[in-house]
Amino acid sequence: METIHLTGDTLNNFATEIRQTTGEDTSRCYQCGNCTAGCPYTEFFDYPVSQIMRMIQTGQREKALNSRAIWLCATCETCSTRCPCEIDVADVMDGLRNIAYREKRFTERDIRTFYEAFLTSLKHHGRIFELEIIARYNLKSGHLLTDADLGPKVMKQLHFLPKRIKGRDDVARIIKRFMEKK
Amino acid sequence: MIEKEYAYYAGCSLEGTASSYDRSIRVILKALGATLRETEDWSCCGSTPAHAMDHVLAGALAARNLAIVERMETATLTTPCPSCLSAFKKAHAKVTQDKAFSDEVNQLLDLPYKGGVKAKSTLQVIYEDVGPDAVTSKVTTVLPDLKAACYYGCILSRPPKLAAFDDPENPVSMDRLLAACGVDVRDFVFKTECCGAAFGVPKKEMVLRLTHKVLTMVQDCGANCVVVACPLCQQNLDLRQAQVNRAMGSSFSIPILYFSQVLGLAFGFQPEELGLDKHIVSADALIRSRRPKGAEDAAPPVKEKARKSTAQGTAGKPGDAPGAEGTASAAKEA
Amino acid sequence: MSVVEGKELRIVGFLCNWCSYGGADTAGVSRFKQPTDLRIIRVPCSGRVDPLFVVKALINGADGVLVSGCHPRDCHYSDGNYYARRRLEMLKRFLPFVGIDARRFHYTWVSASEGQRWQQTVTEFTTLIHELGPTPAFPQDQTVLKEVRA
Amino acid sequence: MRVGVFICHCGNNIAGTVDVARAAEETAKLPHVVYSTHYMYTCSEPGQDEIKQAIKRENLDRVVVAACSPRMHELTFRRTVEKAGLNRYFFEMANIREHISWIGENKELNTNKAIEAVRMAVEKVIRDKPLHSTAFKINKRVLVIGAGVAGMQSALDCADGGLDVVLVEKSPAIGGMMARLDKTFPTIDCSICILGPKMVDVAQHEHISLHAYSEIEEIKGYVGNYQVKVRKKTPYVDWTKCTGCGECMEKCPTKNAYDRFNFGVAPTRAINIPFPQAIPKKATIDAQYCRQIQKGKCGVCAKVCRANAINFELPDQFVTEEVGAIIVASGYGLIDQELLPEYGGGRYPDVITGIQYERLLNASGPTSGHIQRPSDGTEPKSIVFVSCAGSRDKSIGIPYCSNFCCMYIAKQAILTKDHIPDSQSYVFYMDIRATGKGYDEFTRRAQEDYGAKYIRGRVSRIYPKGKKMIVQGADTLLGAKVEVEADLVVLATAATAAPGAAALAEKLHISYDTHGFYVESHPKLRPVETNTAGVYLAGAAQGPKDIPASVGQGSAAAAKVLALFSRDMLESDPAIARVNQNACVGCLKCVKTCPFQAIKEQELRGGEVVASVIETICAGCGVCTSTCPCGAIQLQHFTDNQLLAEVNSLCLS
Repeated sequence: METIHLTGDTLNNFATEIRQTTGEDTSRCYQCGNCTAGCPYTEFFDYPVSQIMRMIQTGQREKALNSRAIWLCATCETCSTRCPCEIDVADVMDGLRNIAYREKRFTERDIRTFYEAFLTSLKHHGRIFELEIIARYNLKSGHLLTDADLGPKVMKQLHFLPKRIKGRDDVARIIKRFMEKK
Repeated sequence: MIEKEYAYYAGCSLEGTASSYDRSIRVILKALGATLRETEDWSCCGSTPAHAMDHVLAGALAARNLAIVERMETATLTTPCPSCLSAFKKAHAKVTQDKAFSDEVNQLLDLPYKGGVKAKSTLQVIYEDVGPDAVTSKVTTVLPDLKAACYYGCILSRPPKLAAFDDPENPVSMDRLLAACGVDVRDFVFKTECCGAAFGVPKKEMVLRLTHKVLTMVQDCGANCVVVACPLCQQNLDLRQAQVNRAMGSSFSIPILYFSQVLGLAFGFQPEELGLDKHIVSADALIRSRRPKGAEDAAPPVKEKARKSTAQGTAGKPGDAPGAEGTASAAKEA
Repeated sequence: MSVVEGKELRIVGFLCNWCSYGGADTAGVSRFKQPTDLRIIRVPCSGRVDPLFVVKALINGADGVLVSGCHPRDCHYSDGNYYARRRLEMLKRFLPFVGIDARRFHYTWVSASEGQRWQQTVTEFTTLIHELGPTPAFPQDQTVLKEVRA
Repeated sequence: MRVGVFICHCGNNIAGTVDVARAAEETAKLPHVVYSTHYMYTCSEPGQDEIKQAIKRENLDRVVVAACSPRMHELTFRRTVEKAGLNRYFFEMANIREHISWIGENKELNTNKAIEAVRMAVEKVIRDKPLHSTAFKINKRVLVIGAGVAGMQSALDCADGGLDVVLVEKSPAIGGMMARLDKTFPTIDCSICILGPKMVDVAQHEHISLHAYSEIEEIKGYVGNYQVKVRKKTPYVDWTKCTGCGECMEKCPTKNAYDRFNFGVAPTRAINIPFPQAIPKKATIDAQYCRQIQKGKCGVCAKVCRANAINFELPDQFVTEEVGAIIVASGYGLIDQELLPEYGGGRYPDVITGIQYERLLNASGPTSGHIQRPSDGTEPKSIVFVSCAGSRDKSIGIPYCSNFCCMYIAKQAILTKDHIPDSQSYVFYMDIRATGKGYDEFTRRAQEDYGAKYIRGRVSRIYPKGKKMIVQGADTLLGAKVEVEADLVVLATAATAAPGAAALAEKLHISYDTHGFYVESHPKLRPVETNTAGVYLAGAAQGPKDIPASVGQGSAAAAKVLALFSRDMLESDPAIARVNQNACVGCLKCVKTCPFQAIKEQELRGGEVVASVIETICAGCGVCTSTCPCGAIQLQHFTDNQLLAEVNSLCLS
């Protein structure tokens, strides 16, 4: 295992960055592990939430942003609800995702593909069109048969034609402005 | 009874896989005397993918809708979908508390959001504005075979400061509304445990395992159906139940109903008026025994009637199915 | 000598010995940083604060006056702070009549253990006074004021 | 007038952010100041000598010290100037440490502020008048509030020292929390075996008069002379007749009364004697549950009582006690499980609190010392202890550590193994706080000799599954989520201030912190004193503490009272109100506003009515001075002239 060097000017930079992104003060975390204990996703994570918080406290930026855990978090708010230190842990995880997104670090390719299919659908129609998302996702991810086993009854519930709203241009503009700003 | 007007935001899911939620909500709110005004030309709230990407973008996508509602001059926005609700509440909180955030969001919008909209889940509207007593007064039909586990999902009452509704660990609003309809509500301990949320498509194996846990606990508490208030929960539990069984070697056959559908049945509406025919795991067997309120247990003709009308319903002729009046007249005959 | 021009304004604080003066001590012991504008006058009880002291301070050049005592019901002298509250509330309503912006006067309750609350109180009040700026000069010919000033 | 100014560096505490040399230089120019200097540690012996010498050398008649808070050293320097021949009130302190050097970062601004602080002090000191104390007699009786282990220790120490003690306990029996414990850490002594003899001593001591089932109604007076009104709550039983036979308890048909002594872990009767060793061993009726009192029919206890002691009409009674000092040992409380919804919030019978478990372990408890699950009475094999259940939890407003839980959990884990050898205990902890003598070794024994499995992490959730309770926690050392299937879960619920602590503090005029714990005079150097003269603290009322610390404080408070009472006379504080009878117009507004009824009307020889201050009663608040329309009544040392001079020194320059 590598030795982590804790000396240096950058020790606190990551915590500051997270504070700026989310408004959350991670120095309040005393590492009780409550978030890890309550998280329904811990079993799927590469690092439990409390260790992600620890990485922020000790400036382990690379490790945290390249973790799979930040993508597998579903923002179910269990951690934020029960944190004895009143840290909005789910918001911290979201902040990490935001940074990872900006820096194009995607350790969970399928989730990224799904999110992008979602946002594409949103951009095109102003609303979400479930069948299109699945179709796009299947094509992009290469998992062509995802949910094909759900059967005809489910498929029947999905609209085959997307609903387009008048304001879809508004929505597209929102996304366009956002992209230009970045 | 309330005479109240709400701006209504159905949300994308309720136009697709969760259309039955939309239908049943509209039916019961009308019965309870609430007026829903459509949020004109609403767009997607942004949901999980948007806030994963960027908080400002997510805020803008949600705030576009809030700005529309603001112009409708209806104080309260209601949406049945907890995910949309959460997006609205987060956007509203940040816009009203953080000036810099508000500026950034409004720079992306054509129509700025000033922060004047209060968002409530439709469950909260029915629980708080209508109340269990008013619900009881509308009940015409009892559902003797239903043993319900109320499953609230993860974000309806959490985090408590944002949700500002019900108890974050042991929410009771749905339990009480169902109890007000005379339904046998079980003590279910996984009320707020996460089902896997939006990961159904990209991380199916994860969702199947979480869903399996939830369904196991449902079975443990002696319930024979799950009552939900979230389209995503319904989707993961109902749509994917067969996948769960295949992947985990289980053999669940547990109908997943929206609370609005149960209320609708209790108010005397027919299953297909409430979209119950859309569900994958059929609830027919559980609701077959429903009968008019006040009728004796051993009143066979009513039971016969009820059974018949259900049979008609499932036969796929919604037009022929007797409506609320049908049940009511059955009650008179009895 | 007076305040350091451009950096500070003149803020006078009357603090009761048992609670708020102790709270300010606690804030100091805890090294809770605060703006330096405030000058503290120790009184045994907030009930000792004569509204005239406040008016005199404001007329004679203070830009803000802060009075702080024990929390209601927790007064070292039983109910001295109730007398204070009644008088100071009246004072707050009276100030506009002598041409003083009532926001320049604030009274509050801070206990000896509430160092953080004291820090917050001082910081917020100082910020407010800086937003209001220096007290405008009073016209010299007002006889009422002359009497008060004397 | 010749004023000397002494500016203290306090090492670097002041000199670090205040230019003390410049301050001395500037203040030397102030009117009346003839000497100004700065010194490393003014409070040190050479520092005080420097003041004394300067007074003589420079012929000073007033002294200002600019240093720390007067709450810290005002008395020190008053004595110094007195030793040099000045009246002790010819002295003022400027607080340039707590209020300046420690809170401001800019040295220029701090220095300027320090100079102004000195200028204010100079303006005040030149208006100081010489004041002289008068002596008054002390009533050498002491009131002890609370008969837990701390209060009993105080009472016994005072009584052994020859003082008359009035001991007031709000529950029907003395002993407090300690009487409920089974064993004590780190020795595993039987709690009641070591406490019982003390309880008997208290009951039998010739110098202690006990008011059990009583509360403080009202307190008047001041150090040396307090009048305390005690409410003796009605037990609906004439205790002078009750023999404590327990017949009534056996026959009482109400079997579901809440058992306050056992913290509700099992029900009790509406009339009961809390525990076998109870002192006084008298029956009390819980009116809330009594059928006779609530519904007017029953009266079974009255029928079976051979002593004829039951009296449903017995009212509360009041007695007034006169004492000279008060020791407050009113103990602590515990949070309700309702605050912990993620642990079930009290809905699950097999999730209990540490004190409830203590009663299950106790041979005189409801299960006679057999550990049984409350739900079904079976013997648990897998027991989970959850530390910090509510403690160190900002989200419920309890950021502090409850002090003794780590230790009692270790003890309970050890006792569990003794009771049920084939059991397995699990302890979820965040940190093990075992700093007392022999404490850490004790927690090691729990793990090494008794096999308790310590898991470093907090528990997120507890829920039932079948007959088991699932405890969902984390092992942060493993970096993993862990689950334990438990038969019984014991929560170390957070210690809080005792119910009613704030109301009692208000009667005593002592301060309490945000959490309701009483505030000591100085956190290090005056730990059992309060800011109210004659009122002392002992035990967990001041903050959660364990038995040895409570006993230590009980004795310390007693020592303080014995020292106070070692004199026959006390000196009064002369900084009280004084009436200028020539200026008084006799409106007597001051009589109405005085919180202490310390002002009376007096008729002068000419027939004029004026106000007059009763010196022994006046507490020196100054409310009268602010009330007086003609400035006739002045609080000495804080006169209108002095305070206005301070204001003017700030504003008119």
